[in-house]
Amino acid sequence: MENMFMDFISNTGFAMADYRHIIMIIIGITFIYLGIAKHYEPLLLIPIGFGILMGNIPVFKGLGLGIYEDNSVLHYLYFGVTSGVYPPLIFLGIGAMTDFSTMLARPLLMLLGAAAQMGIFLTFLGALALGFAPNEAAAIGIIGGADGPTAIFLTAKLAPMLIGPIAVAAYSYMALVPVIQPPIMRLLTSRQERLIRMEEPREVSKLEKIIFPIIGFLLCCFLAPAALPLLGMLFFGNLLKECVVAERLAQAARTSIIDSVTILLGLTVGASTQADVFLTPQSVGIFVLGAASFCVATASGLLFAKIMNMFLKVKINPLLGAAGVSAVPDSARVVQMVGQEEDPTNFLLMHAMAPNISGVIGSAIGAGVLWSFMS
Amino acid sequence: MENMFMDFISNTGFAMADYRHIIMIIIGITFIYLGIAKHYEPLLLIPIGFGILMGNIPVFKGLGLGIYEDNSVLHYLYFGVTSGVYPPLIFLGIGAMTDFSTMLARPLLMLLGAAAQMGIFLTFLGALALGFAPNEAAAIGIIGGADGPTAIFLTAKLAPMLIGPIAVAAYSYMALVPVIQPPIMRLLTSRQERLIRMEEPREVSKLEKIIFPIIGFLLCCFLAPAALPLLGMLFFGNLLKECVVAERLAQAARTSIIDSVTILLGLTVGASTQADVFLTPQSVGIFVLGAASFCVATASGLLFAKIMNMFLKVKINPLLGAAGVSAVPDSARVVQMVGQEEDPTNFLLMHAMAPNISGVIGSAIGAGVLWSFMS
Amino acid sequence: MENMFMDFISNTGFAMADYRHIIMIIIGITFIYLGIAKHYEPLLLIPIGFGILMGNIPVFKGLGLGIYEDNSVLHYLYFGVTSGVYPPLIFLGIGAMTDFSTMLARPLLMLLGAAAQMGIFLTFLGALALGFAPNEAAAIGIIGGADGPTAIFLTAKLAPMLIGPIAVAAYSYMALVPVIQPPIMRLLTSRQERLIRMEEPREVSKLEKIIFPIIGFLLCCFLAPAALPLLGMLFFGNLLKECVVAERLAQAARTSIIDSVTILLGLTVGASTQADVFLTPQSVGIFVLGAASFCVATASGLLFAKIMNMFLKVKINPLLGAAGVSAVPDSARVVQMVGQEEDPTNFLLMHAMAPNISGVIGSAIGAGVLWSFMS
Amino acid sequence: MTGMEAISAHNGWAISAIGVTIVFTGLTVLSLTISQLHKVLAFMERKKSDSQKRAEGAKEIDVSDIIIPGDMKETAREYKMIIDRMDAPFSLPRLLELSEKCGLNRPYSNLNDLIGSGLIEPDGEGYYRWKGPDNP
Amino acid sequence: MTGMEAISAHNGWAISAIGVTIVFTGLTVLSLTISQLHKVLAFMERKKSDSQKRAEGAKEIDVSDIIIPGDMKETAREYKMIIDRMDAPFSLPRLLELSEKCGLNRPYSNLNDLIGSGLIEPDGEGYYRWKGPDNP
Amino acid sequence: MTGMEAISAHNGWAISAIGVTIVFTGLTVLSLTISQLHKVLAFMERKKSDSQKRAEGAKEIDVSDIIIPGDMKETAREYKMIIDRMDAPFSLPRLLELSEKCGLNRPYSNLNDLIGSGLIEPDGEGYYRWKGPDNP
Ligand code: NA
Ligand code: NA
Ligand code: NA
Repeated sequence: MENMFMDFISNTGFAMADYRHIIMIIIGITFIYLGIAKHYEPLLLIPIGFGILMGNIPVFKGLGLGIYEDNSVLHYLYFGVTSGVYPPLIFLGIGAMTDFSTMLARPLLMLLGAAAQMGIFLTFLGALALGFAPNEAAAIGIIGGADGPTAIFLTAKLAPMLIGPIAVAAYSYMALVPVIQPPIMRLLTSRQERLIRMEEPREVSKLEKIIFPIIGFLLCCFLAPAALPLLGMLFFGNLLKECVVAERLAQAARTSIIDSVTILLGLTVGASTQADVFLTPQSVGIFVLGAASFCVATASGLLFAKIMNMFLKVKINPLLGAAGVSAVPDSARVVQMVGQEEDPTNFLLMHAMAPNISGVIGSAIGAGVLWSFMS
Repeated sequence: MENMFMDFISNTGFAMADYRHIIMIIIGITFIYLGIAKHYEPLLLIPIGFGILMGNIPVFKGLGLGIYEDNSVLHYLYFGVTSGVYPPLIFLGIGAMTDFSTMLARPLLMLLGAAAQMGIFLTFLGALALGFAPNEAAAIGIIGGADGPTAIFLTAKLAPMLIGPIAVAAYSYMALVPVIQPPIMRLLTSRQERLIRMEEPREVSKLEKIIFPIIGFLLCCFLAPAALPLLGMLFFGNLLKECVVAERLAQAARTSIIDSVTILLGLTVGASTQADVFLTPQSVGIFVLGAASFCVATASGLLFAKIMNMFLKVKINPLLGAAGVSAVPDSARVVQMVGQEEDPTNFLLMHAMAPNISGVIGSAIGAGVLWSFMS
Repeated sequence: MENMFMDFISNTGFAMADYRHIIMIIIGITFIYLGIAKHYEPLLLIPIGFGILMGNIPVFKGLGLGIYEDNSVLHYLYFGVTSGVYPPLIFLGIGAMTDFSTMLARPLLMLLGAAAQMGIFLTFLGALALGFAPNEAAAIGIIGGADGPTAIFLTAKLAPMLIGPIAVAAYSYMALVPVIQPPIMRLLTSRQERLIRMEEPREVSKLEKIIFPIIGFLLCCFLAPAALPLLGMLFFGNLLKECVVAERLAQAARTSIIDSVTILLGLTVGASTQADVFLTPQSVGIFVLGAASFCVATASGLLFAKIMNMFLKVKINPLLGAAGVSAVPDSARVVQMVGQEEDPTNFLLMHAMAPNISGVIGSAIGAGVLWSFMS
Repeated sequence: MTGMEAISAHNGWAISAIGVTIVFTGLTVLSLTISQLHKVLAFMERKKSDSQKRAEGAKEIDVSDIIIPGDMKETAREYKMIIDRMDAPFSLPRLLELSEKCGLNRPYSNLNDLIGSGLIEPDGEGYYRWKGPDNP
Repeated sequence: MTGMEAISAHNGWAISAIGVTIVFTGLTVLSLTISQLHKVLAFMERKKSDSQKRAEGAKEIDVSDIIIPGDMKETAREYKMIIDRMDAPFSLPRLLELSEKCGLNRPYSNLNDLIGSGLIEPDGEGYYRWKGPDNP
Repeated sequence: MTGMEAISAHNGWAISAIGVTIVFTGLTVLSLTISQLHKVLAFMERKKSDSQKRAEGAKEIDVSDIIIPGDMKETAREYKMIIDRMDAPFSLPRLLELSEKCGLNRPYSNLNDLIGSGLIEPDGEGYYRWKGPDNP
């Protein structure tokens, strides 16, 4: 009996934990703290943070507890991540929640959402240069898309072992958008530019809003078929929302479906950061590249807006370019905030939603392109 | 780089599309149009329509985009169809929404729901005569049941490759019930008959409503065990609804469960109509037989009601027979409409729900019988 | 044709049923009756009861109807039980519904929840003594934990063939808590003891409630890592609830997720009681041991409370010990009821929630320990 | 193979005949059972209330009592517990929200009952007060 | 392999160039399409209403009619059926609850419309009455 | 094999003893931790508010502020945006519906707060008006 007792003791977390578990648990608690106390993307940081705790309780192998063991509960739930099913379901819900009106009213602003995706490809090049394999480099590049589900989807398809670090990097930086973007925005724009006011957008008719998801889907997916799972669901959710007659389906998509999937995705992505696969030199590279890609993406959006202004009669406020990175809706809020620092009566939020949402479409297309080249 | 670019271009939908994709996309848009503009079964036509679009974006093989590729997101979601899991879950929700009171008050009207199932078996014979294999003929026959989940369930079990055409045919005709049924109804009934008024149904006690799903389940499934997955869930859902003490489960069944499954089922069934498996001579046969079966089913219900009237002292309005095809609740509404054409103060809707719902039970039994003979 | 007809008849339930099906159907109806008419755990007894009916319709093998046939709908839904996924999801919802305040206010009462788990281990010994294999004995022991999801989870991992009888035994006795516990409570306590009043608990701050699930999770799972799937989800759900900023996720966990899973778990656990695996001498043993374990657990809680009183200045009401078995919230209500028999102005319910909930944690730890020894 | 030949070869006639028969049998038997069910229930009800009248005098028993979950008293007790934690007078939407959070069943309907029965009363200024006994 | 060498070896430049091009092409084409869409719709609308004016005289047609599900009449009919089963005057929360149970769409919004259009009126004591025709 | 023999053979005694020990240890440690937790929190709170008092004078800080999501201002701004798109005076159920559609958090509770704080006021005829500043 004494033997069995010592055996049991040696299998507890207290006996098996080493410094790496402690580090990861501190990271997990930090995520939870940022989500709760700072309101940084709480719906994602809290599940991911708790998932990090669950994935880093030191457990013995063989019983089926760890997320990488075949018959564990976490493994079954993680299947929605590795199979790529969760991200499209989240896009379905996002589609059913998103109002594309502002974008439809000023389609020109969509180009800012395209420009900010430069971050993806420059990071991809940077990752290649740092010695990452092409599939890994593509997955790392997508961090610059500033769009969690897209990043997880592409990584699941191209480099499943990196899901943990890439998701954590992507969500960390998305949460830190209010910290990362403002200095770049102030640096690259003049006070005059930041003071530019945008015109009231025109009224968008119901019919336009119904037709848009169909046309948008066909155009984008004819051009980049590999964006089908993400954009198909996004536009389908939006059609459900706008057509009114399927309101109960839209309601399901934007409540029970997206909330349930968010819980499971956050938790398992967090748990996939088991210390031994997360605390590697690779992860350091991923975090450095991720930070760079957010900066590049922000700068690209801003600069492209300034270039557009050279050709436009009615100038646009270049701050809107920063919203092109997606990170919906945080980067749009940052635009609003930085704009109001100069002129408290200047409301940019609504206008910033246009590049913000087109940035989502842009990074899904970018992910599709990278995926089709890597397969 | 030029090579890669040409390569990419040749893999876009623009380069790969042929006339068949265009046809299917037009069909998909038509479904969406009918659902939104005409309110024909919008909760089903819109997801199926968009699914047709998603399934007919021309994609290259190998990446895992098409619904028939093993590791695609659509394939995983489609598993609920091929495994037969979605239709029973929809029946669970239908059970939790349906009030069987009118049927319990006038059980005689259930026979009309039986009569209308003749359409199933005559179509089965017709399909055999046209040269379809027996399992395919059975799946085609069930179109005459006018019940989407039942048709999809049986087809998934007997002839999975026909799910696309059969589901599209079934839902098309269900959507067109207001167009198909009225002429037949006017042709086969006299003005006198259409003017018949039904008695107020008796009050049904709570206890009866609670006991009914249990007795109904045991009787039907002892007689036709293969109807178990569908009828079990239907009656279970109804028990949850009627027993009051499990209201929160009934609520889940009739909202989040049925709505989520409807989205996934509609989308994947639509996507299963990939041009190469859908645009075949077989599909033409299926559509012709499907139309015939709806007409036969309607006529059978009407004529059986007239036969019943020969033996009844208090006559029933034979229009009610047309509601026996199921297509809940559209065919009941059609009965109401045609009845009110003759006498605007004659309310048949409530009475028509009895054959309407018993038609659902009838076609599930019919599906069970066909399934057990084909296996 | 005559042959086919006779064939069909011989495959109906009427021809295939024997006395065992009848017994099981009566048991199923009894469960439904107890749930509806007596309000004993209706959310579980009704699905399990109807599941018993569904599992005991006599069906022919080969078509894929029975829950133990590979391709049946019930089998697919049952996978959530055998894989162990459903119970943690239910714990997620319970966590998102439970207010740990009373427990945080009087942590001393948690020891009662520990004491009542003696039932688990004494039953385990009893089952070994009756000749059950160790893994079966462990699964039987957990009935004494009076916690449905925990019992189903452990049984799925250790002795999957016993899921039916063990779940039915566990839920039967949980439903019968208002019948089983009061005599034992009256026997083991004096009138003086039952009259003891508890102090108002102190106010618990929001911050405590947020920190508790994190600390609780780390402590319990470091000590008994095998409790991770259950306790991880329980505490995670509670964190979602308490942190406020993730309210919509907590809402999903406590409505659509838990309700959907409860339906599927109840139904399939019920259906797993197919007569041939349920009506065995083993099951008799399981029921006898289960009853014993509930009595032992109740007695242990009561007696431990009396022992604690020897050392405490401010005495606690020993009736609270009976709430330690879990069976949330029925056993806490029983405490309230028995207490009020002596003094109608004595409100014990809130205080009884503390041992009640800690009993859930206690049995999850116990399950973890047994699991890690049996693997 | 097509036409009548195909139908015969695959037992089409037999299958259809049996199918139609089974569907009709099923719904007919169900129809008959239902048509007798309420008579049986009414008979049992009568018998039960007869025997109870004899046993308990004139006290009437309503079956629906068995089925309706929780009586008003239980409901009142649950809501009183929540109301106690709110300021008085309290706001109805907040009570609804809290009762939903506490997982109480069908808060809309129950609150309506409580208001209908006078246990909760409006204070005339958009807020409400508990008017029932302190320990319902 | 690292640096420029690694990028070239894995076609990094080409992939990035194509990727950026495709993203820009996609959003530009979409942007152009959208900017033309409402003009096309407005044109069609004008043409349609012109031809209809010629056909039906001055009668105006509102496109939104095609899209909004069910007209008020259908809604009124459905709610009337439920109200008929309740006592008069009835309570609004209970009506909401019942209409949700019956699976009616968007009860809040619809009831609001009904009240707005005067079909349902408050009786001044917290309850409501049906004021519309008996068979809407 | 049955009886004591079976128990011994399968290490029953040892497993049970360890099991009971672990369960007790777990809940005891948890119980101790909890009982200290609020003391630690109170101590930290005191220390923090002391240092802040010294730094900022008498200005009081409430921890709960850190936890409650969004302040009233943010809420007011969001609802104002919706109200601006409605007719004035507006109907409360419709506002609720719209705010739910826009995905705002806990509309019931928030609206209640807004009414409570006087930002939204009834117009006396069943409708409501915005009474707050134009740019909250
Ligand atoms: Na982006
Ligand atoms: Na039918
Ligand atoms: Na327990």
